[in-house]
Amino acid sequence: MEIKSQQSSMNIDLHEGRLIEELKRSSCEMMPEPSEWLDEEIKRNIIVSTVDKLLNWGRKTSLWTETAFTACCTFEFISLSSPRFDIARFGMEVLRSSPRHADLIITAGTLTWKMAPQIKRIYDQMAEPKWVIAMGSCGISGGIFADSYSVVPGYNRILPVDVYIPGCPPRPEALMAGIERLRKKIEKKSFTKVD
Amino acid sequence: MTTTMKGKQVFDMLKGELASAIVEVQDECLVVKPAKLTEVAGFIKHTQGLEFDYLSSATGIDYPDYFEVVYLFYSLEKNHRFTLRIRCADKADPVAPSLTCLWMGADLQEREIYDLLGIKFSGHPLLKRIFMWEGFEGHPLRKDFKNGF
Amino acid sequence: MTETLLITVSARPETSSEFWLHLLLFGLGIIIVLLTSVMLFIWLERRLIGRFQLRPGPNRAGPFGLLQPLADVIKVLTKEDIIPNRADKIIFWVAPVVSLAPVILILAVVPIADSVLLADLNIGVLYVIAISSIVSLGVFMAGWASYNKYSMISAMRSVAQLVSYEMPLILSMAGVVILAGSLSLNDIVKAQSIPFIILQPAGFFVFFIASLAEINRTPFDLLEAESELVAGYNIEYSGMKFATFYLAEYCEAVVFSALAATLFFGGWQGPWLPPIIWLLLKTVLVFSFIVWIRATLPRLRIDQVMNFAWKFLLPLAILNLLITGLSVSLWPEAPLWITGIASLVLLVVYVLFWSKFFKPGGKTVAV
Amino acid sequence: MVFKTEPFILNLGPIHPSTHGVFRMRVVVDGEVITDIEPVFGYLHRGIEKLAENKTYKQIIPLTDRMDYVAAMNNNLAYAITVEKLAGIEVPERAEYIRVIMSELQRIVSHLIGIGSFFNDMGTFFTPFVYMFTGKEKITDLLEMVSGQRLLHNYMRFGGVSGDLPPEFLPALRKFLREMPPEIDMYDRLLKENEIVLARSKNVGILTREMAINASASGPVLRASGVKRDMRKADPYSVYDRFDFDVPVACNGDCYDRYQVRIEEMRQSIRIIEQAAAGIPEGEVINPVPLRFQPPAGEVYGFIEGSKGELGFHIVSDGSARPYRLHVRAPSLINLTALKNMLTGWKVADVMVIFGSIDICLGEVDR
Repeated sequence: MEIKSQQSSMNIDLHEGRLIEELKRSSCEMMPEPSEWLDEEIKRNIIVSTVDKLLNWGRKTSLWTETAFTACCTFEFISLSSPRFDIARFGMEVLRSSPRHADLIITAGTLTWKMAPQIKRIYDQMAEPKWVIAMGSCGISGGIFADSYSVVPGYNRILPVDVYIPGCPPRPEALMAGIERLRKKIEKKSFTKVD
Repeated sequence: MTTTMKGKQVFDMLKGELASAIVEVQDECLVVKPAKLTEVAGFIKHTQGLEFDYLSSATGIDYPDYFEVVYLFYSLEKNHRFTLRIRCADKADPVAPSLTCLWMGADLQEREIYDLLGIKFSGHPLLKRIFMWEGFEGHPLRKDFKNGF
Repeated sequence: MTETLLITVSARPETSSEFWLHLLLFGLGIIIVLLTSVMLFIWLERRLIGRFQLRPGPNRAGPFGLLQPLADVIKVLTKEDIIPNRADKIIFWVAPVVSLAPVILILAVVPIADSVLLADLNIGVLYVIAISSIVSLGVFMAGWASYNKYSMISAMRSVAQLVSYEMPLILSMAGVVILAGSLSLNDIVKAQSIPFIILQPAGFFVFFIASLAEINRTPFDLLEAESELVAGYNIEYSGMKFATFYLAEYCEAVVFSALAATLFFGGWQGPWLPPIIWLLLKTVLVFSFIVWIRATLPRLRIDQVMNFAWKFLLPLAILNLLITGLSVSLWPEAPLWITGIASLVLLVVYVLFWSKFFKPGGKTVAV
Repeated sequence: MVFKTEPFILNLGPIHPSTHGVFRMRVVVDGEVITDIEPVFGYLHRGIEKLAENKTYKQIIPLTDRMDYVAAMNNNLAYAITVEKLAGIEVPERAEYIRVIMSELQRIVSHLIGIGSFFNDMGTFFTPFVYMFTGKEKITDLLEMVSGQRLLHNYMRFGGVSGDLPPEFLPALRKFLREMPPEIDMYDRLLKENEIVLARSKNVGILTREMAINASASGPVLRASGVKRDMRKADPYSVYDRFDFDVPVACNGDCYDRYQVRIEEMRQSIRIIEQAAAGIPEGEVINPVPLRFQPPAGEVYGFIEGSKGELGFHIVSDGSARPYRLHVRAPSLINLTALKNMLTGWKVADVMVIFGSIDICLGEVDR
């Protein structure tokens, strides 16, 4: 009847520890940004078809955010969804807690190594197409915690980040500008052509 | 206004064997032998006139020669505070008694000290790492731990 | 023009070929109209909730943000479709269909004008009850097949909730059936010279609450309990299958609003405007009320939900049925308002009595 | 027939909509009833205490901001008070008043967010949360006016505050003081008599007086259990002894009481701000410390009554420009000690409510 919780939880902890160490070893390099952002020059030459336009319009208009918030920046994101800044106007008030339903992961806050496998798992569980916004200094480079023993220096060690928003924490206006940049980026993507 | 109990005052109330458990009487605190901590703490918790029923905080400090654990007690009734210290001279394998049998509030704080400083608390119900993951090498708050990724 | 077409198509079919044509066109019509209007209702809900939360709601996609649901649909349909490795694949596939199809089927017996309906079943109410409980089966299949603990809990809750709330739902509908003297929804609408909400306030009360539980809306949205079960039964669904669930959920809300309008608000009846507009308006009214509740109330706990069904709703439904039955059988020529007043008095006394009895009150904070 | 059930481990978090950040609970459930729970910490452990050992005293102020990120001013104040105690720095009168105003404003913010997310956890669809956030934004404006930052203010300095109040601050504060009390009453009215809120929070998650003291709970959690202890009264720091305010105490120690204590504390904070704004003297706002600030060697424990409880800093100085050891007595962490005792025996849905009513901030729990 009784699960031997202490013993089994120790096993879970050990397993988790191994995962963390593994991820820590494998993520010494920064991940490059997704390619279509880099070679903008090439993209400009592709004629975007009507189907692309429609798809991209749908995708950029309904960005559902995954509630994977870690630290301080969360409150600036919530401020953005509160009536004063009101992200709902752009159809983004839908916060999905299940990664399967989400399109966008806003990494609001410091990422620690203990948290990193979880965030990576959430990102892996999200259905394509998906985007990542690194919000705040901690999300970009670790911020003032960069030289700490337990902090991941930037989300780009484990996730391919699309848009970076500086600030500690960024103001809601800055976040909105970042989201606007992401929407522009989505517009440029072509789905009908494979390169 | 919370008054701070003087170390001398409390020392005078300790009798016999307990008095011999005291290593040093400082102005506002008593330094106790690690082995006798639970007895002294139990004494100041239950004795009339002291009644330190609230364990506010427990802090571990890594000094060059020894580890020190500082306990801060309050008495909600009498509104005074007092500090107890223990010193673990064995820097390789520091062990201290756990206060969880007297105060539940010591639970997480002792786990924190164990995780970050590596002081083992004998008698703690679930002594394992709290902030760092299992398999993390070293104890971050020790002075010989090198910070950084 | 639409109206005439509808009437030609739906006038009681005599020959076999007419019957098939009617079935095909009307069935197609229902599906198209329902699925598109559900998008409108999604928009309405988001705008209304926005208003309740002191903000405009989605307003950038298209005029007044009307195209917002369309954007959602485009996006969701083109998303990757994930099937978890350890899921029960066949059931995982079938579940969304099982939960969407019955919802659409319910509309077959809801009249949109006098005798304009897909099938004028003489057991209409029975049909609605039978079909609507299949939806929970779909939810259970989804929750069970997903191989996820949250969805599993959600599935268990769904069945418990279904079993409990089916009872008061049926009993509250029985009151309407007694008054109308028919099980056919068309006849029920025609019997409402006075809307039944006036004659059956207690019945409507029970029906509305029980249908809130049936369609899993706040305060009974335990299946999707965002703050506990993350996303409930559809946690592992993505892409088109998730869209089907999402659609099914809203279709259910719309269909039950239409049902409430039909059973208690006089359906398509109304002066001046065409009947379908009246039905739509009444549906929107009920739906808005559901949205209002969603924007305001917290969620109940599972045991409280059960207690509420068995200890509060069921006795009330039975009492209401008793009063209605007695008034109809003992004093058939009595004016109808007597039933209405009796039902109202019952509702008020009952609610007051129980709220006194169940008061979880206590001391306030002393300064 | 006897049903055999099997317990299973349900993992809540670290990313879960209602764990207020990245907290993880391993819950052993039997059906829906919780038989065992093990909290897992450390998903936001940023090593602030270690980082502080390599920074000068002044450089640590921004680090303290990021501990309890909804109450940055309070953290600043606690740290500044501790260092002032260590180095024996006098604080000008005006700065003390400004500190009190800021600290109390921040307490209101923290409580608003705490209450808002408490109702979110209970299952309301963001509406109370959004209302609380409109109130919070007003205070954010005020704090931004003096510090230039919206969330992490970094305003307090050793010997005072970083800058004087701008001339438009006091009129804006008075306007806020006029607007806020009716708003607090509105929140209270909105939710105090809601039957579902009562049913979900009354007598749920009781923390007895003995347990609260034994588990070193502090702040509203302790006061809701019937212990009248507030560091502002028990051991007044800054200029709190000049103000007239009450310490709200409740007796049951359930979730509802914790919520009510917070509401009442907001009213008391308004009272304190009113008195402080009326009595604020003219003069210097900072008693500058030398650029190369080296406090004398020694050990000091400084504390304030933070919004979550007794927030203490334990600093060991070896006479250099950097602290030898800095330890934070984090009320959020210590309030969680009794979590297991509070949760065992309740249902999955209650986990969120009880956990939400403790109102922790993960930045402070893990530091």
